[in-house]
Amino acid sequence: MLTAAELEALLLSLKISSVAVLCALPFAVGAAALLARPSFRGKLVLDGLVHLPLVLPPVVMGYLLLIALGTRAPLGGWLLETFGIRFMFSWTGAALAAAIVTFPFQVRAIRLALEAIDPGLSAAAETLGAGPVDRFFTIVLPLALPGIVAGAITAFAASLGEFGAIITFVSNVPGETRTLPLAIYTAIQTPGGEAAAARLVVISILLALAGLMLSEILARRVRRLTHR
Amino acid sequence: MLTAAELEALLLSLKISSVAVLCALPFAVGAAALLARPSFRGKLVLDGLVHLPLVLPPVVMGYLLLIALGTRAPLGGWLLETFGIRFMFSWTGAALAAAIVTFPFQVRAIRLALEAIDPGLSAAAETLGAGPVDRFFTIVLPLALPGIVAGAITAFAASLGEFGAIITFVSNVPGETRTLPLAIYTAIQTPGGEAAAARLVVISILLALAGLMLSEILARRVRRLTHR
Amino acid sequence: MSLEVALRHDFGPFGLDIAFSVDRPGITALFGPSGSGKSTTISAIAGLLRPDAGRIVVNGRVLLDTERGIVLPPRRRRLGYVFQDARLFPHLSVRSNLLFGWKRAGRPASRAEIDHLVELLGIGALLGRRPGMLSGGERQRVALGRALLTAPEAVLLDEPLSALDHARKQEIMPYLERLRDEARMPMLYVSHAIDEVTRLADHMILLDGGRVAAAGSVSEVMARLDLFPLTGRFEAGAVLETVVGRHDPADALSELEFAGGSLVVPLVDAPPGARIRARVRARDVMLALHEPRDISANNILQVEVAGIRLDEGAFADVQLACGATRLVARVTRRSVERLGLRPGLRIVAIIKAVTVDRRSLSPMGEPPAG
Amino acid sequence: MSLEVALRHDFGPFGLDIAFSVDRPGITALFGPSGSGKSTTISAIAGLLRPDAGRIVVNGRVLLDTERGIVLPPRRRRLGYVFQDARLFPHLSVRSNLLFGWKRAGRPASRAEIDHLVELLGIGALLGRRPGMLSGGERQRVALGRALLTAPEAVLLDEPLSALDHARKQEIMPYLERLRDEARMPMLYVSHAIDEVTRLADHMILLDGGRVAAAGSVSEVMARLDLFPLTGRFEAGAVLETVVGRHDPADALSELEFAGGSLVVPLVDAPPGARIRARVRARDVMLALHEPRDISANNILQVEVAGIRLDEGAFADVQLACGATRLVARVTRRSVERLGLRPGLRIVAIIKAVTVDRRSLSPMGEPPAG
Amino acid sequence: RAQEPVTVFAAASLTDAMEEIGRLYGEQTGHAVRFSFASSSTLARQIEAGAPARLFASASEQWMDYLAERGLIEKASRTSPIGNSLVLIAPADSPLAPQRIDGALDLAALLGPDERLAVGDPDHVPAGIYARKALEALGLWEEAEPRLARADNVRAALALVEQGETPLGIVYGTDAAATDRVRIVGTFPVGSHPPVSYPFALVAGAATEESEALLGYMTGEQGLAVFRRFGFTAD
Ligand SMILES: Nc1ncnc2c1ncn2[C@@H]1O[C@H](COP(=O)(O)OP(=O)(O)OP(=O)(O)O)[C@@H](O)[C@H]1O
Ligand SMILES: Nc1ncnc2c1ncn2[C@@H]1O[C@H](COP(=O)(O)OP(=O)(O)OP(=O)(O)O)[C@@H](O)[C@H]1O
Ligand SMILES: [Mg+2]
Ligand SMILES: [Mg+2]
Repeated sequence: MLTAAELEALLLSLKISSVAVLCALPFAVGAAALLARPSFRGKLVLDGLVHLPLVLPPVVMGYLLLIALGTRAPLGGWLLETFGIRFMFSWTGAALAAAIVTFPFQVRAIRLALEAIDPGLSAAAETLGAGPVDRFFTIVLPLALPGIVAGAITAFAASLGEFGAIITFVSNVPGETRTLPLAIYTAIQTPGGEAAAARLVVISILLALAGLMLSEILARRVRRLTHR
Repeated sequence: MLTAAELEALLLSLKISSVAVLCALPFAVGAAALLARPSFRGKLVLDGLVHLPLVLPPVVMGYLLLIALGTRAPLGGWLLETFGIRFMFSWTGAALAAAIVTFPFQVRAIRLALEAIDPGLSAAAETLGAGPVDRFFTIVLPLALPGIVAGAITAFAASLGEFGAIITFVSNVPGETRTLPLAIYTAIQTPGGEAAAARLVVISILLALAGLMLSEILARRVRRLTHR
Repeated sequence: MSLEVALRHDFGPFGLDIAFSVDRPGITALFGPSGSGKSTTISAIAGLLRPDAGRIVVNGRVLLDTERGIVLPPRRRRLGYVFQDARLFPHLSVRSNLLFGWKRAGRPASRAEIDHLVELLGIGALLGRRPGMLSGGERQRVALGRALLTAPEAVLLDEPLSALDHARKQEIMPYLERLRDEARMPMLYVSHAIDEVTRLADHMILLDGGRVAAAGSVSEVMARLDLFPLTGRFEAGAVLETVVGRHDPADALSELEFAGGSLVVPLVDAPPGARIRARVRARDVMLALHEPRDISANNILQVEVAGIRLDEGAFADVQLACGATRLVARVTRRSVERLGLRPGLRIVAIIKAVTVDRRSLSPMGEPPAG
Repeated sequence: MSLEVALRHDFGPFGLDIAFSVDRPGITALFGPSGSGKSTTISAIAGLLRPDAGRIVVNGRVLLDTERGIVLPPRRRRLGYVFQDARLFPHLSVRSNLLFGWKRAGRPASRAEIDHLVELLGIGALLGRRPGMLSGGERQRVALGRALLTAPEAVLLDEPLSALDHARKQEIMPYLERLRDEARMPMLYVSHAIDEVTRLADHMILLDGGRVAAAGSVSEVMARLDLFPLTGRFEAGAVLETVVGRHDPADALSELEFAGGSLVVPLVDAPPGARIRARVRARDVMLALHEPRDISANNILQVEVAGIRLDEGAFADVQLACGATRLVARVTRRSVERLGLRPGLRIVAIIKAVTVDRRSLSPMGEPPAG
Repeated sequence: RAQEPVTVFAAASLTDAMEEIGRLYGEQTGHAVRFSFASSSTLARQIEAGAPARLFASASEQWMDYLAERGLIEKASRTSPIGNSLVLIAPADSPLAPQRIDGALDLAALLGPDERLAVGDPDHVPAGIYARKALEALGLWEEAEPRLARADNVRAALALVEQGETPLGIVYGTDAAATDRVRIVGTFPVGSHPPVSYPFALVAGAATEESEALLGYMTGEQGLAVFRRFGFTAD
């Protein structure tokens, strides 16, 4: 049913999106927790930073990543030398790009969820002997779970469609960084590639529908788990 | 401070994003209102349709628009002949592309807000003589206002950064469809254009920060207006 | 002026099957223990719940007739509904909340009527505020006004006071009394607090397990010994319909006259001749075979034992005829034996004036025209 | 076993300035009208509010001393806090809620102690449920258990019953009584409901406008006529410390002995010799110059008028000495004149057995060791 | 009508040269020119969808053929006035010596163990397609293919080399000339790939006086001089 190349792109997309969302999650929770506080110095800057990927075109984000994390760039070079982490031309780089571009979606959803939690519960936990970190993990985070799941799902969907940042940062390497959108793009840019593109679009749509269904089920289960 | 071309791109971006968000708003509210209902036939299909622009790369969305609304296409031709509406190559087309691509952001936020409204208030309005449409506009909508504003702001921010769908659908015409992201792209395409691109990126970032500040203020005011 | 209700509804373990009618203005209480079906009944009347079968007619207008397939939506029923939790619209000012139903009413109240209601409810100073800035009692008063301004043909109140604390309750009671006295339509008042019922209602419908256990005037129902388990042991007692007699400003006491005698109570804020409902709780009535002397109690009534019901435990309820009026005394079984009480015996009932305090008294308004 | 509190805090129009100490296990009530500063006090003790100045010492451990700059965070204070709204964690089962503080306690309770508490509170059947599936009364019982399992050195309860309706309140009271009787630490119980206070507390601290208006044993404070405006007119009365005497199962009556006499009341569920606190409301006490005959009341006590306080309106409060015990009767001023009551006069007090019902009685537990 | 600017769709790689020509043309004739720069494929598809372009300057003969097959260009106006060279580049600070580009070129050795060769995506980017043809002709394709860093467009490939992310890249001569952060290591021999050509044509139905005049200007001496100045070949 699927050609080898299509299957490859599909699996790669799933892998990259999953990794992107899961790795970004802790940071998104942290950023959201900070932003949910009433007010602090630098809040606007953080808010701006978090939203940047939404405002800047993905291509620019990809370009900025290239400048910051290329192997010749100070940061990228340091990562490569110290930890042997290499983002360039690898699927991990694609995941990083996807994670950054979809970061705002996660933060927004989690922040809303955190702000909706009754602060009285945290005070109650404090009288029961729980310190700030303890409270965050045992009370705040579980109660925010539905929001976290919703944010992760949006981010996952957006990751599946991410194109500009990935192609600019890590190029379009079949089997390594050629996700579904890149495969579709490649097909469209080729004269006579419409049919191939259409097949890939259909695959994307089916994937998205499956994801949505899954997310509805997941969200319902999480809600049942945390409430009532 | 700004060159004429930069100013042009900036103003165009603002115009296109504003129009995109405002025109999509009623549809987003409608879609969100439908999706907030417990369950109905075709809910999944609608949900899928709404999320499509998130999952598919913007380039594909632009391409689909091009196929559907080009002046040679049946629908586009009909619109042109019957109403004289021409999206191709014009800023209205860019706004349409931006509106469609950022539609999911609006719907998600509004849907969350709608689902959070106490159904008892609607029942109370019903006993006071208000019909379904009446209730929607006098009770449900005002109470959802904070969510609607939040969704509109996210969509506005995302519109500012929209690139793939616009360049694919309505091309890159200065003064007509060359928004900030397209201007950045054009600058990057020019050898030695990095400096110009960097200026444009900075303009984008400042714009985003201004937007965020405005949105925080707006959100606070709306919240004060509707609650407590 | 009538409200006819017949309903049948099945909730699995709980089934509702009731029929009653109200054909007078003023407050009729729908009283009963928790889970007896009060809210279900009122929701069905309002149209928020669709019963399995039933018929509801207000002033000859059929709101529901499942047999004939008539089901009016809530907004066409022209009923005022006051919810336990007020349900004011948080985004609208008090003024806009009040006028919400008014704007949508078929025959809206005039400006003067609005002003009168606002004054009656004492919410004039709140008009510009948001509901979030009101106290619980203020909220309920606004909710009441909002429902009344729809020019309803009947008003439904589902425990409008039960979410309020004691002080707030006391604060809102007088407004309900004033409304009741001015109302030109039936008000169905759901409550499981007997003091609210006896203070506010003329008539009551007693629900139990989804059935109507009794219906009639509050005094009748409250004096029925067999209903004590439902009307509440400790609070139960007789409700006397009285007329204000002489005031004694020096001692700050008033005399309330009723068919068969009179009652001295702390000064009542009503002119002589005013009709007042007085609740005399069974636990506050002491019995003696002869008139005692030099006793602090101000009320010593000649009564005849009309009936005795031995309750479980130490208790016995003694029904007393005081002329045409019925009283109830709750005493120990030991006393019944010791005094040799039996139906027909003529004895005296001793009632302290201080036990008939303001909470037990409520004005009754004009006698119904019929 | 001690809790010393001295607090000063300024809220603009409202200022708190209090000092008190509790040096006994069992329940001490913090009683006062709405806005008198009860919640502010308890929040400051728990550490959820930081007062302008103050010193709080529990068992010699300084929790707060603004002068010396000591401010322990709430989690290090080792106090159990029961909130008015329970505040159970909705995502955790009842079991996990209970064990939340236990896991974090310095010297946690043993399994056996946990089981005992679970049984005491009657929440064994609920352990697997989520808080969302509990009734209001069940929630408060779980919240109570949760606070107690932190092995606190004192327990703070901020109106734990005020959000519950009457039936739920009655349901939870016995659990609080049992806890009080087993408690080995002071429990500070905030309430503005006098019946809760008299039923549960041995001692009370009366707050008014941010100041301590009175402090002492409940019987003392409740019998003080000058405090009636604060303790509540209608519900005020004396609280008698009694010992259960003879039971009469046939008549379902019991005798309660106190210093100066005895009281017949409906059968008490406690063995002879058990200590019981009985509230005799002033409004339920009738006075007579001579002992009446053939009267239904079971209690006729020889008393001496100790004081008379003419209240506003029709009322007068008469303090009575019955041996070493004080009683209060609320009568009309007219009766005071009519009977010629004056301090020193020897008269009789007549009290119906049925007025001292179960709601007015509560076990007192062991006499304090001191 | 006269003031209505002529709209030109031009491949993104022609951006700076085209803008200069447009400026000169405007100065000399008073007629404004309006450009839209994007990838040749995007522009071709937009023309197919009815975009009101008058003149199409493509970087790819393939996409011009695509339009020609559909009768969307004035076939008679089609011309390929300028060309470009294909060069192998390295970052400016690369120690690499100039290479002769022929079948003996040891790409693997030049790239090192795990570095890549930056090119426009050979699947669709014109510069990449030329690079593929050249590598195939030289017998280097098999070896090079798994080592490619396929960029979205030739400028992105250039950026990879500029950044030093790849030690080598294949771009047009014009791109290499425009930046001093890369060095030309060698030029692909003319015979190794089809000539790099930029087909220009009037869009079907746009054979008006103004657009013909603009095309004439572009392909005339003045236009070609500008292209040459930006490094294009024109004879
Ligand atoms: N939606 C429902 N589904 C199933 N059972 C219901 C539903 N609503 C009410 N019931 C049941 O119907 C019975 C009557 O409920 P209702 O709310 O009418 O009682 P009520 O008299 O208003 O009690 P309360 O004084 O506690 O408000 C209860 O046993 C309740 O559990
Ligand atoms: N955060 C605050 N800011 C300003 N004033 C406050 C604040 N919290 C409480 N107050 C005021 O302090 C006074 C005492 O409040 P507190 O809540 O301690 O009273 P309370 O005795 O618990 O009353 P209640 O019985 O109504 O709970 C009130 O007048 C209240 O308005
Ligand atoms: Mg109910
Ligand atoms: Mg309080």
